[in-house]
Amino acid sequence: MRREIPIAICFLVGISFILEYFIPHEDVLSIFETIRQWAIIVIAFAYVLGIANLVRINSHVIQRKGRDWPYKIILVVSLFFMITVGIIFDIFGIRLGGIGEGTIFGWVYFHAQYPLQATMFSLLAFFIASAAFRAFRIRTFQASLLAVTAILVMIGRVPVGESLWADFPDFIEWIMNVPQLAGKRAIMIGAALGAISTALKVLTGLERTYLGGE
Amino acid sequence: MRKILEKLESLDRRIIFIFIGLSIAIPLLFPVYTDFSVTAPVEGFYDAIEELSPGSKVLVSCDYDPGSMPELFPMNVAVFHHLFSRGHKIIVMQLWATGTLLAERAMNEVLQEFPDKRYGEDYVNLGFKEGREVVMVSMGTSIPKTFPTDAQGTKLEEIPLMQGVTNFDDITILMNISGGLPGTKEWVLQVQSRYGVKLGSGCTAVSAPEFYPYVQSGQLVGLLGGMKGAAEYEKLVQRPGTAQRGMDAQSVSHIVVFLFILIGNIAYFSVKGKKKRLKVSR
Amino acid sequence: MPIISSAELQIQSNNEFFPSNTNVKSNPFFKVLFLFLCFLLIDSPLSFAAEDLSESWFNPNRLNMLIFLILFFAVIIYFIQRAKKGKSLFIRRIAGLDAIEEAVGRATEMGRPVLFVPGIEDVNQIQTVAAMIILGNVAKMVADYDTPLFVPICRPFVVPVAEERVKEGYAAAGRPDAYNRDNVRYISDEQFAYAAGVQGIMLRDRPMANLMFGSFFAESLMLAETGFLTGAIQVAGTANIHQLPFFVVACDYTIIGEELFATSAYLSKEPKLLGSLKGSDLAKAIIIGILALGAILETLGITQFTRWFFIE
Amino acid sequence: MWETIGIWLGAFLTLCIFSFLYKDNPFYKLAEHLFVGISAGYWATLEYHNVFRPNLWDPLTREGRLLLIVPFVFGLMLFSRFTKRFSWLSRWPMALIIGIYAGITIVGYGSGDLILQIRANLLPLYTDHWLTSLNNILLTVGVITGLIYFFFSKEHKGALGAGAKIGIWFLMISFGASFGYTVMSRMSLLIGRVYFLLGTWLHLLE
Repeated sequence: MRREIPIAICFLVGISFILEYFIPHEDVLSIFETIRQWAIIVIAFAYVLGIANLVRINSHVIQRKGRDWPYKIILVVSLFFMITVGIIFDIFGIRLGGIGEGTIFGWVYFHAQYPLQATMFSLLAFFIASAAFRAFRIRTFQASLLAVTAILVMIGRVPVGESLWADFPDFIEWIMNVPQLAGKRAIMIGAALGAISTALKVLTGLERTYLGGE
Repeated sequence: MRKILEKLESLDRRIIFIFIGLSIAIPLLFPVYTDFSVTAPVEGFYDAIEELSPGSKVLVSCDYDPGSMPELFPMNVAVFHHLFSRGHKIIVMQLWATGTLLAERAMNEVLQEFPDKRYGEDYVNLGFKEGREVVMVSMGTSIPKTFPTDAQGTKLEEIPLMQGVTNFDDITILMNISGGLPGTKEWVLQVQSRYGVKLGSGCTAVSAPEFYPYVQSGQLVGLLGGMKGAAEYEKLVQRPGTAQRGMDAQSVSHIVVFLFILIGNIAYFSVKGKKKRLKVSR
Repeated sequence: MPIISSAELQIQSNNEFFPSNTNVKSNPFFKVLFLFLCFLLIDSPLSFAAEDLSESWFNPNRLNMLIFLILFFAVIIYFIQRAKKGKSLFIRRIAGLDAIEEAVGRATEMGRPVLFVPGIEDVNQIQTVAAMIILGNVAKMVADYDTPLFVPICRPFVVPVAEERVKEGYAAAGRPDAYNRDNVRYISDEQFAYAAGVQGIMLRDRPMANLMFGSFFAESLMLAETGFLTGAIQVAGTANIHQLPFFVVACDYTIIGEELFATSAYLSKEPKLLGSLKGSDLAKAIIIGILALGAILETLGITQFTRWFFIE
Repeated sequence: MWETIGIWLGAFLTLCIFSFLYKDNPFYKLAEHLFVGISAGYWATLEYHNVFRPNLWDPLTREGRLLLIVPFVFGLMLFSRFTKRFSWLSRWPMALIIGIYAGITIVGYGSGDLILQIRANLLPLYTDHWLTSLNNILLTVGVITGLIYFFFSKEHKGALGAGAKIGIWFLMISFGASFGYTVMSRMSLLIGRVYFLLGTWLHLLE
C-alpha cells in the first residue's frame, strides 16, 4: 500500500495531463482544470517544505554548535525577519509591512538581497577570465573548432567587432543560425527523447527513486 | 622571452582578476559610445510589437531575478516603454518569486514617462504564481482561475483590463523576459507549441544560443540575447538605457578575454610544448 | 521464408534491431522504417480548420503527436521488457571509458591519488545516479593498486550512496580491506564553498586523475581550471550542455550529454537504463530517416510529407 | 536618508562578496548566509501573498469552495517527512507533483522539441539562392550527423564513424558559440556591479 498508492497517483495524474492534450471536450477540460488548480497549491507547499527543511537543518547545526554555527544564526534570523515584515506586519496592519516597493520588505530586497545575489553571480566574470587565461588550451582539432567559434562570437557580437569589419554581425548571425543551430538542434532532439523516456518510466512506476527508501 | 612566458604560465589569478575589473571599470568611466547595428532576431522582436494594432493586450512574463538583472532589466524597461508608446495594454506576471520587485520597479520607471497610464485600465500586475509549467498550462484554460487576484489582492473580475480575458486566445502576444528555468524554453514547449500563441523572448546571453533553433522554426517571433540584444532593442525604441551604456565595457572585456586565451596558449605551447596526452581520442 | 534464419538470429542476438549485416532488404529494422515512412507519405489528415472542438472527444489535429507517443512508448517498454528477460542489448563501448581507464592507470603508475567529483545535484537526479555507477567502476579499477580515491560530495544524501558504491567496487576487485571511509567526504551544500573545498583537495593532495561526472553548473570551470593547473589528467562528463565548453577546453577528454547515460547503461546493464537508451536510439534512427527523406521530398517540391509535422 | 543608508549597505555587501576573489573569509561567509536567509524568507513570503491567500485560503474560507481541502491536506501531508513514523505519507503529494511534471514533460517535449523541430529541419536542399541552399544542406547534414554521434547501438565504424566525426564538429562549433555568449553574460553581470559601485555609490559616472 505504501508504494502502490503513490505509484497509482503518479500514473493517473500524469496520464490525465497527457490525455488533456488530446481531448478538447469542455467537460473533460474542466476536470483537468480542477486538478491543475490543486497542483499549484501542492507545489507551493513543496517549496515551503524546502524552506522549513532549511530552517531545520540550520537549527540542528546551531544547537550542536556545528561548523560555522554563528553564520547559521544569521541565516535563520534573516529568514524570519523577512517573513515577519512581509507577512506578520501585513496581517496586523503595521506600517511599512507587506511586500512591494516602499515597504521594509522592499527596502531589504533592493539594498541587501539584490546586491548580494547580483554580486555573487558577477564573480563568474572573474572566474571565466581566469579560466580563459590559464586553462583554455587548444590541444586538438575539435578544441580549435570550439576556440575559433568562441573567439569569433566574442569579438563579432560586440560593437568593436563591427567597427573592425562592417559585416561581422551578419557573419556571426550566420554562425548562430546555421552550424551552431544544427549542433544545438541535434542535442535538443536527443535530450527530448531522453526526457520523454525518463518521464514515461516515472509514470509507469519503472523508475521510483522519488519514493525514497522504505 | 622564455622566462616571461614561464612566469605568465604561473601567474597569480588575482592579477588576472584586477585586469578584468579594470577592463570594465575604465570604459564605464570614459565611454566612447561605439556605434552598432541591429541584428535580425532583435528586429523580429521589435517588429512583432510594431505590427500589433493599438490597444492590443500583451502578456509580459518577467521571469528573472537579480542574478541576471544587468542583462534583463534594461530589456524589461524597454519592452514596457515600447508597448506603452504604441498604445498597448500590458498584463504583467512572474514565475520567479525573487524577481517580483524588479518587474514592479521597471514598471514604475516607465510610468514616469507615461504619467497618464492608469492601473487596471492600461496595465495590471498579476504577480507571482508558484507552479512553473503547471501555471503556464493552466492559463491556457483559465487565466482568472490561475490568478484569482492581481498582486495587490484585487479580484480579476473587478479589473477593467481583465474583462474578457479568459485564456491565451485573448492575448495578442506574449513577451517573456527569461533568466533561466522556468523561462522561454518552458513557454515554448508548454504554451507556444500547444496554444499557438505568438511568443517573443528576451533572455540571458547564456541561454540565447539554445533558443536560436526556436527562432528558425518560427516558434519565437524574435529574440533579445543578453546585454547586446538589450542594447540593440534600446536603440530601436530610442530609449537609451544601461545596456547601451555598458557596450564599451562589453567590447573591452571581450577583447581582454580574447587576449588572455591567445597569450595563455602561446605561453603554454612555447614553454611545455605538447605535454602528456591521452591516447584515447574520439 | 522467415526474415532472418534462426542461425543468424543467434549470431545477431547481441545486436538486434541494428544487425551488423548490411543486407538492407532482410533487415527487420529497415523494413519497419520503410513501412513507417511510406505511411507518412499518405496525405496528412491534419486540417487546422478553425472549428469548435469543445464538444468533441479527440482533437484530430494532434493525431501526429498521438502516433508518435504510442510508437515511442511501445518501443521503450518493449526494450525494457527484453532487457529484463535477460536478452542482451548491444551498446557500443563509449570511448570515454577508455579515457577514464587510462587516466586511472596513469595515476596508479605514479602512485598518485584519483579524485572523483560527482556533480552538485542530489542523489535522486538522474545525472548523479549515472555518476554513482561510474564511481563504482572507478573504485574497482583503483582497488588493486592501493591508490587513494577521493570523493568530495556536495549533498549530504549522496554520501551514503557513494560510500556504498566505492565499497562494492573494492569488494568486487577482491580488496574490501583497501576501502577507506574518510576518503568519501561531505564538503558543503553551498556551490562555491564546495568548489573551493574541491580546489583545496586538488592543490593539497595533487591527484593525478580528476574525474568529474554528473550535474555541474558554474563551478565547472573553477574545478577544471584548478585541475588543469595541477597538471592532472582530467576526464569529465555532464549532460548540462551549457557547462560542456569549459570541460572541453580544460579537460583531456569529455563525455558529452547523453553519452553520460550511455556510459552508465553500458556499465550497469540495468534493464530500465538499457531499455530506454535502445528505445531512444531506435527513435533517433527513425528521425534520421525522416530528416533525410523529408529533405529529398522537399527538394523535389513534394510537401505533403512535411505537413505531418505541423502542430496546432 | 534610508535610501542613502541602503546604498551604503548594498556597497558593503557587494564588497563582502568580492572579497572572495582574494580568498574565502568571514565577510564572504556572512554575506553568503545572509543571502540564503533573506531569499528563503522572501520566497516564503511571496508564497503566502501570491498563492496561499488568493488560491487557497480566501476561496476556501470566504467562498466556501470546500473541495480545496483536498490539496490543502495533500500539502500538509508533505510535512510528514519530518516524522519517522508517518514519512511515507509524504509520498502521496510527492507522487502527485512528480506525475504532473512527467505528464507535462512528455507533451511539451514531444510537440515543441521533437515534432516542430523536425519540421523546421525538413528543408529543400536546392533553392534559387545559393546561400539558402548551402545553409539548408549544412542544417540537414549537421542535425543528422549530430544525431549519429549520439547513436549507441552500433560501433562508430565506416560510414557511421565518418558521420559521427562530422557530427562532433557541429557540436564543437555549437559549444564555441555557447562559450562566447557565456563570456558576454558573465561580463554583463560584472558591468552591472561596477556600474552600481562607481555610479550609484560613488557618483563617478555621469
